[in-house]
Amino acid sequence: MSSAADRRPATPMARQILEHHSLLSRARALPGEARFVLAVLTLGALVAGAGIGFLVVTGQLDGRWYDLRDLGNATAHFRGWTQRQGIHSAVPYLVTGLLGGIAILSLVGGWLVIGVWAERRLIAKFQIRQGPNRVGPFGLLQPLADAVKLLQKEVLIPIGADKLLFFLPPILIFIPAMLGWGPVPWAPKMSYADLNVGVVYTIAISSLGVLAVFLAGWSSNNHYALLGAMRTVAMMVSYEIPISISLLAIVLFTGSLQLSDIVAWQAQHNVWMIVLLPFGAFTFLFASTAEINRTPNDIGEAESEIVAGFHTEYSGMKAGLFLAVELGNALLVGAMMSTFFFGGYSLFGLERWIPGYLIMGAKTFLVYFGFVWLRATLPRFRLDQLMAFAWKFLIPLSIIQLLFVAVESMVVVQSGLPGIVTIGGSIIANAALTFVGVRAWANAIGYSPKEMASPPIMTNGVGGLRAAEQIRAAS
Amino acid sequence: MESPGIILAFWVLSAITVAGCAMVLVARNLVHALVFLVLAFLGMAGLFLTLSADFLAVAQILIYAGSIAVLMVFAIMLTPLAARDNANSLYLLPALASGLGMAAIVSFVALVTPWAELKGDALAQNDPPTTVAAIGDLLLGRYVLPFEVASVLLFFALLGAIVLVHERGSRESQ
Amino acid sequence: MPAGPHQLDGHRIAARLGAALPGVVTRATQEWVEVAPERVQDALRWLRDSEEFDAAQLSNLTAVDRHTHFEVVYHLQSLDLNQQVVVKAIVADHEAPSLPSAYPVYKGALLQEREVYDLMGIRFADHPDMRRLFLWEGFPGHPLRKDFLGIGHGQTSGLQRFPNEDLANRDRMMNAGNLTSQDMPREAGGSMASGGH
Amino acid sequence: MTTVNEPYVLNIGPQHPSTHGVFRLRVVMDGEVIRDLDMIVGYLHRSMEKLAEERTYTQNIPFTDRADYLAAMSNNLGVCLAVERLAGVEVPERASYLRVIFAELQRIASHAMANGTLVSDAGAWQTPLLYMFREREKILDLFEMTCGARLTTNYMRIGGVAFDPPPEFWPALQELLDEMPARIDEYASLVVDSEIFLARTRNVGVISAADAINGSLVGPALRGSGVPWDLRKAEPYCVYDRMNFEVPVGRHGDVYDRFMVRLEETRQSVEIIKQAVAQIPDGPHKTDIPLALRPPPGEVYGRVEGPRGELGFYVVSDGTPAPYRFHIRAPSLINLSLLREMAVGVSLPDAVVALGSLDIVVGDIDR
Repeated sequence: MSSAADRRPATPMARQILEHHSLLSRARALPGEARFVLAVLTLGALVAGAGIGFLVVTGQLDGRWYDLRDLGNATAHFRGWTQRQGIHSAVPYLVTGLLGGIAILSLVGGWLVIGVWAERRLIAKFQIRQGPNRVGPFGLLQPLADAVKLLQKEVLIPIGADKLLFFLPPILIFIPAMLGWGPVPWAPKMSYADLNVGVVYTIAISSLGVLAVFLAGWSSNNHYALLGAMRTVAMMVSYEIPISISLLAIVLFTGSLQLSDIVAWQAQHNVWMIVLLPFGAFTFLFASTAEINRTPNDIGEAESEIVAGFHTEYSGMKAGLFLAVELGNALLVGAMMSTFFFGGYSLFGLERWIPGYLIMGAKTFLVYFGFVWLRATLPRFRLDQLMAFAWKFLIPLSIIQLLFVAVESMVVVQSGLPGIVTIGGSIIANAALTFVGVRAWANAIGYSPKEMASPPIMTNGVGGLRAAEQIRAAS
Repeated sequence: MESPGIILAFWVLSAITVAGCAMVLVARNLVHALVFLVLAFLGMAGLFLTLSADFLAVAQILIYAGSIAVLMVFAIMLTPLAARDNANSLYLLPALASGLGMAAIVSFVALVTPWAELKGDALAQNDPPTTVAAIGDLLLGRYVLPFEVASVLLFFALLGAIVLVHERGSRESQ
Repeated sequence: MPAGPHQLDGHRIAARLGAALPGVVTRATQEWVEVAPERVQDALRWLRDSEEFDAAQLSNLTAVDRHTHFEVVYHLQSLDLNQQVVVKAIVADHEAPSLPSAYPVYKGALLQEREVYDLMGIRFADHPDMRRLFLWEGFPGHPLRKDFLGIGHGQTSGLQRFPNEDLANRDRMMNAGNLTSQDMPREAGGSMASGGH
Repeated sequence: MTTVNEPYVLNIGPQHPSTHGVFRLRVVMDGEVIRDLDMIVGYLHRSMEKLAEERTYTQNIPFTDRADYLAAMSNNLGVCLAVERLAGVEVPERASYLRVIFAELQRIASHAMANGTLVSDAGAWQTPLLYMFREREKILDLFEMTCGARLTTNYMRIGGVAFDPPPEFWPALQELLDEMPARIDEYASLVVDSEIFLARTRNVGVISAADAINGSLVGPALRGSGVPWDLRKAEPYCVYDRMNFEVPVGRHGDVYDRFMVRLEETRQSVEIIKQAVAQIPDGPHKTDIPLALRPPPGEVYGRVEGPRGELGFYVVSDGTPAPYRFHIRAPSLINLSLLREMAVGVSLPDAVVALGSLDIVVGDIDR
């Protein structure tokens, strides 16, 4: 893969940067006592892990308050304890509510920090760079340094801006980004608000961000911002439809709008929705990238065209909030994606031993990694291409898929046949739709990428217009 | 089981909604008016929540705060030569009169209608009420005809919009 | 020989051009053909459309200030025949020079003529967009003119004499291998030669 | 039912991510569609042509580095060839080969930059750019090895080149040449096979062959339109007549073709360098010329095929050590002649990509 020349830094400065934070060199630099302590700590951690693992496997933890595979246990025990103590029932509600709120905020905040770092490091790796590696070990403190930097920067307000509305959007856009985490099921009984209308709630919350984006673009009194806002609004409105339809297909299968039910259905049937509904998963992923303004659909803040789109005029922590929300939304979509399509906290029975939230977190980060990958690789669509893709391709095919699923779900629920037959049949039918139908539809609307790519003609001659015509005629 | 918190929330949300609506009337700036309208919509969604109509609340956010507001955004953006500020209204008095009339009618209906309230044991049994299924049953059962009529009406509105746009587009291309 | 490898003889072009458009050619040399300034467009159009010269592309357009007049130089080339034609037009009026634009013949003249206008001050008639290109509107003067920031006492800009150059000893000067940079006295106070170290 | 559209003015630049320098487009837009376009340049104008009239010919070589700072070698070569022809200076053969090697290395570096920024303009988040920078970096290392500078090399001299490459230059060059074809395939698989890139660049910024010739387009922009015009073939300078290479020409004249032409030219450049390395003779690397070179009165238009196309130097001598007139025919500037035709009537993203495909260098435009 990489030759020796690849690894050899070109200049002494590069060499210095590379070697500055090498883990090996740091370990070598440690004194003997520190190395001993480190070894003991590692050993202790291994032993403790093995002990906990034993307790979990033998089922001795089940239902205890310290059974941390599911924080719902702890809450239930706390509620029971307060009841026995005769404390008013409002207190545990308030306490658990507050704790949950703080948990979501800190979780999202922590993830943002990790997400910023991970995105920068990953993209650096994709781009054969080093990435941030100066602040803290492996550059881990870089996001904090960035946040501090943003906080102390001056917040500029353009003279022509609408002061009130210029102030609102960073806050307005932050609220739905936080609210969206409400119904995410982290483990069987572990979600902040397991709404019975969770799917609709998710869509509703995601549609609120549009308004903040529009206000940001409009109030900045800047053409770039306005263009970005209009693009984003048009795109979000278009892409909410395929998202809704693809989620509707899931709802038809599971028969519930509750996110925990959707996960439970996937766990119960041992099938992930991405296998059952590959086209739905693609639609959701693609439309989500449009909703959250990420490559290849980041036309709302297309850097090479409209500078930074709707948040061109924002500076300091306001811009920081926009960036944080963008990243938080990517993580939220990762969580939604893993809930809807990757079986949520379930992992084919392994959730018995591994805490659900760890599985969920791993899946979320995998999807997030996918977003980073896309961002590092793909160019950007044009607005009209994106709109055409939504209206001519995703929406019709989603509706066709919905018709398929309507029939399949009837069969699954009412035929009484074993699941392997009905669900297996559905998988085959949907896969056929995805791989045959998509191609047929693409042909029908006249899309043929292979014909578009054509290498240049190689010639040895020299000439002008006449030679050009000859070459074109000959090829 | 009306806890004081719910009652407090109800009044606060009502105040927000009413204030939002009033500001829509007062605001001289179209976009400001839009923001207050969205605030009123959100307050209304909150009211639905306090009344245990969670599906309705979510639908309110999805349709009104999400889609209708965006539609208005488009309307504002695409209005040619729309200045930032509203002009002085010529119809202040008629508008006030008709608005008060509407408010009177709505209040009258709300007061007179014999609401099918759940009380006592019935309320206790239906906790939490599953509104989604109930709404679905009602829409596709008892009220199927109005529902379908509304769908057809919306469908024709959609067709009409397409026809209008299409005609213009084809004329341009000729 | 300073002429390019595929550059056509000016006399030959002059003969043909003169035959086709009488009175256009005013002078011709080995390297270029000089045309009457008011008929530049005709000459260029004829050269572009002629079978023999097929000067399809305006390769370069620039101007030279000759103190009393301007020379506008057109380097035309035929891609198919792989040959180059050099056309010059003399603009006699040094104070308010003006010339027909080549833009109706060659679209490629658009920015080159603007550049010449900006730096030399030659106005091109029927140019669609005769504005300054590099300098801002209202910049005083046209900097590539020889009299821009004119040097007094009858001198002109341009290095007439290389500083520290031993004019008396021409042989030594042109003797290859004798002149390396070490030979040049560095400490010759503020000379231009030491500027390039 | 009519709608009144309000056109508005958008200032793209002078500082904008896709203008590649201090370059400003004043665009009248109707929604997303460009209705009129005016380019405003000169933010980097240093009046090199005036400065040149006060310097000797050798002192003028560093100016050309700064003109097109992404292709310093090619610019050096162009001015040296022009002045050599004017003064009748003979160049040793080894120097000619070295010039070919360095000019082609510069072409690879410059095309890497051009294609990378084009893909960035199309929205890729810098990845292709940085991949292409990897090889550019190695080429700049080679430059640094040879003449101590990476960007503004000032390497060519009238009568040869400044230095003979050090011994460690040749193995490093060989290593680069060996890995280069695989690297180019890597770019191709990263970018060319991407359907998004195809959708963004196909049938965008189309220029017909006739328009391209009439509009004085040169270089990859001209060849992308299908015209097989390459000065290395048409008017071989240095030792290009001994090299065996092909000229790529595009099929449609769109952005994609210009991109592909550059990519293929990179391959051909590698081939040329391989041949030059195989053929290079021993001998002196420069002829000594007087520092105060006095070419006989006369004029010359010397041109080379730079990475951006025909790079001309129109030099008028009056027999003094300084040129009487020193004009640089800048391909970046003249390629912009057709920008208005390309950009008016298309949407903003297309215009950005079309501008990127012309591969402008603001230093070259303004000089």
